[in-house]
Amino acid sequence: MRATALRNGPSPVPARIDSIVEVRGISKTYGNVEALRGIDLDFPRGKLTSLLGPSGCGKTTLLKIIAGLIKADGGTVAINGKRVSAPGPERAFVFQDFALMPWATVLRNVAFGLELRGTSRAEREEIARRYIAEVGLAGFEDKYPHELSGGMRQRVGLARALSVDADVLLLDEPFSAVDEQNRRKFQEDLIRLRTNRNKTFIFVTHSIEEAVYISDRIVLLSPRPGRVSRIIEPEIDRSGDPERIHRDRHYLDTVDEIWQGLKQYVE
Amino acid sequence: MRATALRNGPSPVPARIDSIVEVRGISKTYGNVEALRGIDLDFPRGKLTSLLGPSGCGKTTLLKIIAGLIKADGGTVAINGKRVSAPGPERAFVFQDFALMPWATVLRNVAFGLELRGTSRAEREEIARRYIAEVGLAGFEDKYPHELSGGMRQRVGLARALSVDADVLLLDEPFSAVDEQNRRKFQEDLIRLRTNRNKTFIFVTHSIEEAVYISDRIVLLSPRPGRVSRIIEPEIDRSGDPERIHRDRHYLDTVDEIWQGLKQYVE
Amino acid sequence: MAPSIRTDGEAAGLAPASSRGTTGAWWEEPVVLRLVSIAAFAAIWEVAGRIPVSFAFPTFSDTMVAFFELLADGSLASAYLSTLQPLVLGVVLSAFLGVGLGTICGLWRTGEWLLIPVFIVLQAAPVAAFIPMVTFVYGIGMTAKTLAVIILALPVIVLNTYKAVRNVNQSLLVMCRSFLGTPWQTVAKIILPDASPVIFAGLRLGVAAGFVGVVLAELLITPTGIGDLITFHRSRADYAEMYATIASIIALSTLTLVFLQWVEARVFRPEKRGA
Amino acid sequence: MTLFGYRIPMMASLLVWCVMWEIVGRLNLVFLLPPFSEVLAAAVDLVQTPSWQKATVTTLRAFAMGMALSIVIGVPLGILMGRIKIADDLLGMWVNIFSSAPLSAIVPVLMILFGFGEKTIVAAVFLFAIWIIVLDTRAGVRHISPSLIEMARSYGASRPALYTKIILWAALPEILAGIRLGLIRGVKGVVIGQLLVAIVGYGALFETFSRNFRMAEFWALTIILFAFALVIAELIERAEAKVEYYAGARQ
Amino acid sequence: GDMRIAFGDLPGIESIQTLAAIERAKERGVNVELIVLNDEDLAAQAIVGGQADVGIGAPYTLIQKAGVPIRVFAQISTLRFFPVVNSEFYKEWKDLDGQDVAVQARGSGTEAVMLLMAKNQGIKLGNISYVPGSEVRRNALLQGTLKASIVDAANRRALEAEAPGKFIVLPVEDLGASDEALFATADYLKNNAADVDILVEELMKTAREITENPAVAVEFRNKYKLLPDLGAEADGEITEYYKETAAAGSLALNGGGADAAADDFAFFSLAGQIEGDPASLKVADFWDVAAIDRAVAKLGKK
Ligand SMILES: Nc1ncnc2c1ncn2[C@@H]1O[C@H](COP(=O)(O)OP(=O)(O)OP(=O)(O)O)[C@@H](O)[C@H]1O
Ligand SMILES: Nc1ncnc2c1ncn2[C@@H]1O[C@H](COP(=O)(O)OP(=O)(O)OP(=O)(O)O)[C@@H](O)[C@H]1O
Ligand SMILES: [Mg+2]
Ligand SMILES: [Mg+2]
Repeated sequence: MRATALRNGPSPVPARIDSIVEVRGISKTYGNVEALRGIDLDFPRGKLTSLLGPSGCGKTTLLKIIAGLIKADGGTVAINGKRVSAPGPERAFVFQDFALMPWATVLRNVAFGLELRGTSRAEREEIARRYIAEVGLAGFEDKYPHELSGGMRQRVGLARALSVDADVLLLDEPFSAVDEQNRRKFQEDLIRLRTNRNKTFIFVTHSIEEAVYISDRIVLLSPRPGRVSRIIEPEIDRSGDPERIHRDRHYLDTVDEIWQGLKQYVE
Repeated sequence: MRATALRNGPSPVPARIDSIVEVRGISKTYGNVEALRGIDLDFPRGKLTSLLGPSGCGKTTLLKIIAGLIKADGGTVAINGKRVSAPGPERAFVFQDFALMPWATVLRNVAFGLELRGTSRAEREEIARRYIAEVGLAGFEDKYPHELSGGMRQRVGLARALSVDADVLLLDEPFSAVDEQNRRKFQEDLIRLRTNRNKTFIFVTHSIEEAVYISDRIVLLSPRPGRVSRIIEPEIDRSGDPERIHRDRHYLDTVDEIWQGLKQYVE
Repeated sequence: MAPSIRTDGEAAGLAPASSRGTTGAWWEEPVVLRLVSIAAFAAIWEVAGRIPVSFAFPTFSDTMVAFFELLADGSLASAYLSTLQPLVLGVVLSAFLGVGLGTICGLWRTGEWLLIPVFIVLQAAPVAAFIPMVTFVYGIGMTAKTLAVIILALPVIVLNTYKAVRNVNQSLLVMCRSFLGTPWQTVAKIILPDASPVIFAGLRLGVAAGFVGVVLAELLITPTGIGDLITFHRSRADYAEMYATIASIIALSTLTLVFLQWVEARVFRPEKRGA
Repeated sequence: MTLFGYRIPMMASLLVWCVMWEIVGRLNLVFLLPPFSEVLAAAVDLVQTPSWQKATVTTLRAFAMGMALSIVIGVPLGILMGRIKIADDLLGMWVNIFSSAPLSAIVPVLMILFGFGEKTIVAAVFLFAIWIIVLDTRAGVRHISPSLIEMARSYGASRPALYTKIILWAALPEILAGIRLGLIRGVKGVVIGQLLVAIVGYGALFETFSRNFRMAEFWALTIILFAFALVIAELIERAEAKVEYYAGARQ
Repeated sequence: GDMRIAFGDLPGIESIQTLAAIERAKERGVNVELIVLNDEDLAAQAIVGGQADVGIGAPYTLIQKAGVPIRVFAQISTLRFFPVVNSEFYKEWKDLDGQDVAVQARGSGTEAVMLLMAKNQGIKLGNISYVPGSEVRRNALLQGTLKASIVDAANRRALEAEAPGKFIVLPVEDLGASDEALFATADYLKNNAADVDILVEELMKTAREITENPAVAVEFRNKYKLLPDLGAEADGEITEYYKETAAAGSLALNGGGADAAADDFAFFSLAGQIEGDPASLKVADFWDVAAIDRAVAKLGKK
């Protein structure tokens, strides 16, 4: 009867699905806080995977380990089959607090990843303009971050991540500082964006609805120490009008089910 | 076919419903920003009314005028038929940023309204303890605000507002600084609280779902200058399990309809 | 304890004139209020001088007359020529040295550990007691006075720069790393731009401290410029001239600081950086 | 800084500097710098002399009176400026000017107004210390979250209750920071006052020691004074940390 | 009664005589409060402003300029200063033409001596810097940061001891002008004659005792615990200093008076610190000799 595929335990045989990111036995302890314990996960290419779990369960930690921004205590991360332990060009991060340089224009902020790689000014600005337009900010190239709303700032962060043409986009609660109504709009845009480009998204969120609404795959983490407690693949048809999704039976069932599971951890 | 009652234009004949708060012709201009223009509204006793509208449309301003914290440029506010223009004991405010005194314990914070009224220490602490328990914070009386999570802090704010036993509770985006999962729990608690006590709630929110989920009545404000653009009364049965509401057809229809109307204002 | 280092004068910025709405009574206009405030000050001074509080306390009007006379006969100009040399030299040296040292201490833990406490001590301690000693080593010339300026200006600049570099926005650092920034790129493209408003504020405080240093040097080492004008007129019992000189150095330092603050507000637009 | 896995407190590096001082002193490189050990010995002797004790009493008394005055006047003034716009507009300019002006230039003027005794020194301490206290208090009052004040108003707080139950407490961290900075400036004020006008207390000792090349005593006195300034700043900082602990929720 | 005495500089070994006299005046019931100020000007200003009663210095300029009547009422000592030059650079007065020198303070006796000598030698000095404290100038000379300056006897001896042959003391004609004198407002002198008399008598007595036997200076120091912060090593210096001073006769045995005033007029007008022809200046405008007359009458003239 249930339309979602639920799996427990070890990840599936790698050969079966094409995984771009493979996480094996990752664990991490901060001082005496064990944040993650033995995480094994595969992230399929071209899909959007959400990490969901109660506050403090290690979602950000896991995402940053994948990004190479935090060293794990044990375990490995492989991208396209190659082990990595530092940031690399095949991954790009979108930050919860946007991490925009307040002294730089939108254009320079978006082009910053390319600037660091030494791309020539003309070229990088051309690329940046393209992505600025793609996230719907055409005309705002010469504005400064403080002149933008939260939602627009996060679009700048997204454009910056897109402009370096990484295969994997890592997003840490990108909408948490964006107001409700803008957030909803942004989610719709993200769904569209993902179907149009063959990028892999790894997405951290607190919102069950959001996760179910936009994800191909949801990884539920258990509270400290973070372990994979369940993997859910909401089989929702996202091809049509994104607004229909909110009334989809499978959507509602999945949201409910996850909520029942997480409710116990809420204070 | 539609199960919601939609009304436009002037408020209904006052005699028909028992209005505890009556707002007549309120307008407010800040410098050269016209925030509100000619607001006429009635808030029925014992109901939860939400104010919903795009950012900057004057929701907070209206709520604070009702609270007596801001003077209107024109128009009147009457509570229980009596004109008011300053804060009074029949209204209590719950703040978006909680407005807790960081140097005081939970107990003193909750008892603060009574402390200002000169209630004796023993008595006010007894009352405060009762409400602390009611919002689910029993055992946290001697903690300081910074030792609590956002959701818990807002519960303290709510307990403080309840403890002065006001008829009308005014809540300005009380959940915006509370994380998703806690927020959801909190909404359920609020629905329960409202059915158990005969309080009138006026609630400002950005979230359409939240408004539809918990409100008896939703007032939609148009963007600057804020005017009443529509009043919606979602006829949703909240008697049973609150989780059922999320799948209620009427609920989903109302959310969609409001979203279609507000979408145009989102950047 | 490192990142919590607070420096003297962090709140001592001259508050920028707040912008307000267009409407408002005349007495709400900041310019009017400022003039009223100045007039009140001058009036109190004038009255106190006329009572008189002391024979050595001239009236405001006498002081102003004396000021213009000093200006006209060129003695004020030549005094400032002499006073400003060590000040400018000292401040410029402190600026380069201070920003350099502060940046190093902010980036390099051992440097921080070794140097920052020294500057904290220097900043908190009453180094005025120390200035006469400078004379023993460096005599009474430019060197000694420049050194006095540096002793006072350097700690503020170092500590502000250090604080700015240490407290640089962490998420920007992480961002730069995630986009494969090299350490040099991180310093040049993130740390220094992000720290620059606080560094500049530190330089402004350094200039204020430099003025204190040069005044102390004039009064405690040898009076050559404005210190000489002060002592000369005091020995001649020309108190109006003495007061005019004192007022002029305070006014000059205030104007310099206001100007620097204006530059700061223009260049760094502090109200908009919070973004 | 960590060394072999142990955290070494930052101020410990001052010990390294003391050792270097000792070495330089022993090598007799700079005649102004006797070995640190000699300075310490001199400090021990110094504190037993009646003239040091007298100077300390004189200096401390002037300092305490000046500080008490600047706190008693500065904090209410800061609150006034933080709350009342017209007071802020009228006084703000002067507070700003005096907080960063080279006040040493005014010190000789104080004498004319206050005579030579303790009063001038007290006035110097006051003049050095008060402005930062006013500025920080004002900043503290300004930074109080408006919702905290609205909260008090909405629960019917009277004006005195608003000030005593909310404003004073909410601004307390900044007030304490202002007092701490004020204390440091006050120490500078007392020394400058004693050096520039009336040569009494520590000023007299400094002059005597430096003019007569009693370097060990000079440095001993310097160290005592520096230590005093740092210790009181540290004590206030402790109090601040405590207050900030309660204010931890200030986002 | 009460008497507030303002010193214009930190007391040093040259102040033993005055300090001893003050202690003895205290013993005789004058309640003296010592105020030590940073500058001679401040001391003079304090007298004019009424913040102190008796000042020490030679405030001729101020007496002429200030509207308040101030009178010198007793000389303590006459000027004994020694222009010193670094022998590497200068040998005699002529070499100082156009060169920079450092003196105590603007309007001080040291400046007057230098200006007077320059005038007598027909040279013009370059920049004059003001460096308070003979000890400071001595040290700056030793360090080489000053090449020409003027110091008191004690520091001249120190220079000779620490760097024999390095410095040359330039010849100075006998000046006889006041180095330090006591002054007060005319009103004060009139209203507090008894206290003033005691002070003047004690001053004369100490001057006479020290001139007779310079060793008593150290005895004074020990008896009254004067200058405790200088340590025991200062005793030798004190003895030497007063031996020389006594030999030179620069302590005023009779409190100065009209003769001293005439010398001062000549000196300070030559030095450009008072205006007008010395001959036409009236002693009564600057001096009040009543107290010394009474003291000399009581103690006898020496
Ligand atoms: N730098 C650090 N030092 C010490 N502990 C840390 C650090 N970063 C995270 N932690 C702890 O590790 C645990 C996991 O943190 P993490 O930020 O990954 O959780 P999260 O799931 O992202 O939480 P949230 O939902 O609140 O963002 C938390 O208990 C946190 O307190
Ligand atoms: N104190 C003020 N001074 C000047 N303008 C103000 C002030 N307060 C609010 N405004 C302006 O009035 C308008 C209405 O503000 P208000 O805060 O009531 O809106 P809101 O609907 O609560 O917005 P939000 O959804 O962002 O909370 C906004 O355009 C705002 O910029
Ligand atoms: Mg996180
Ligand atoms: Mg609002």
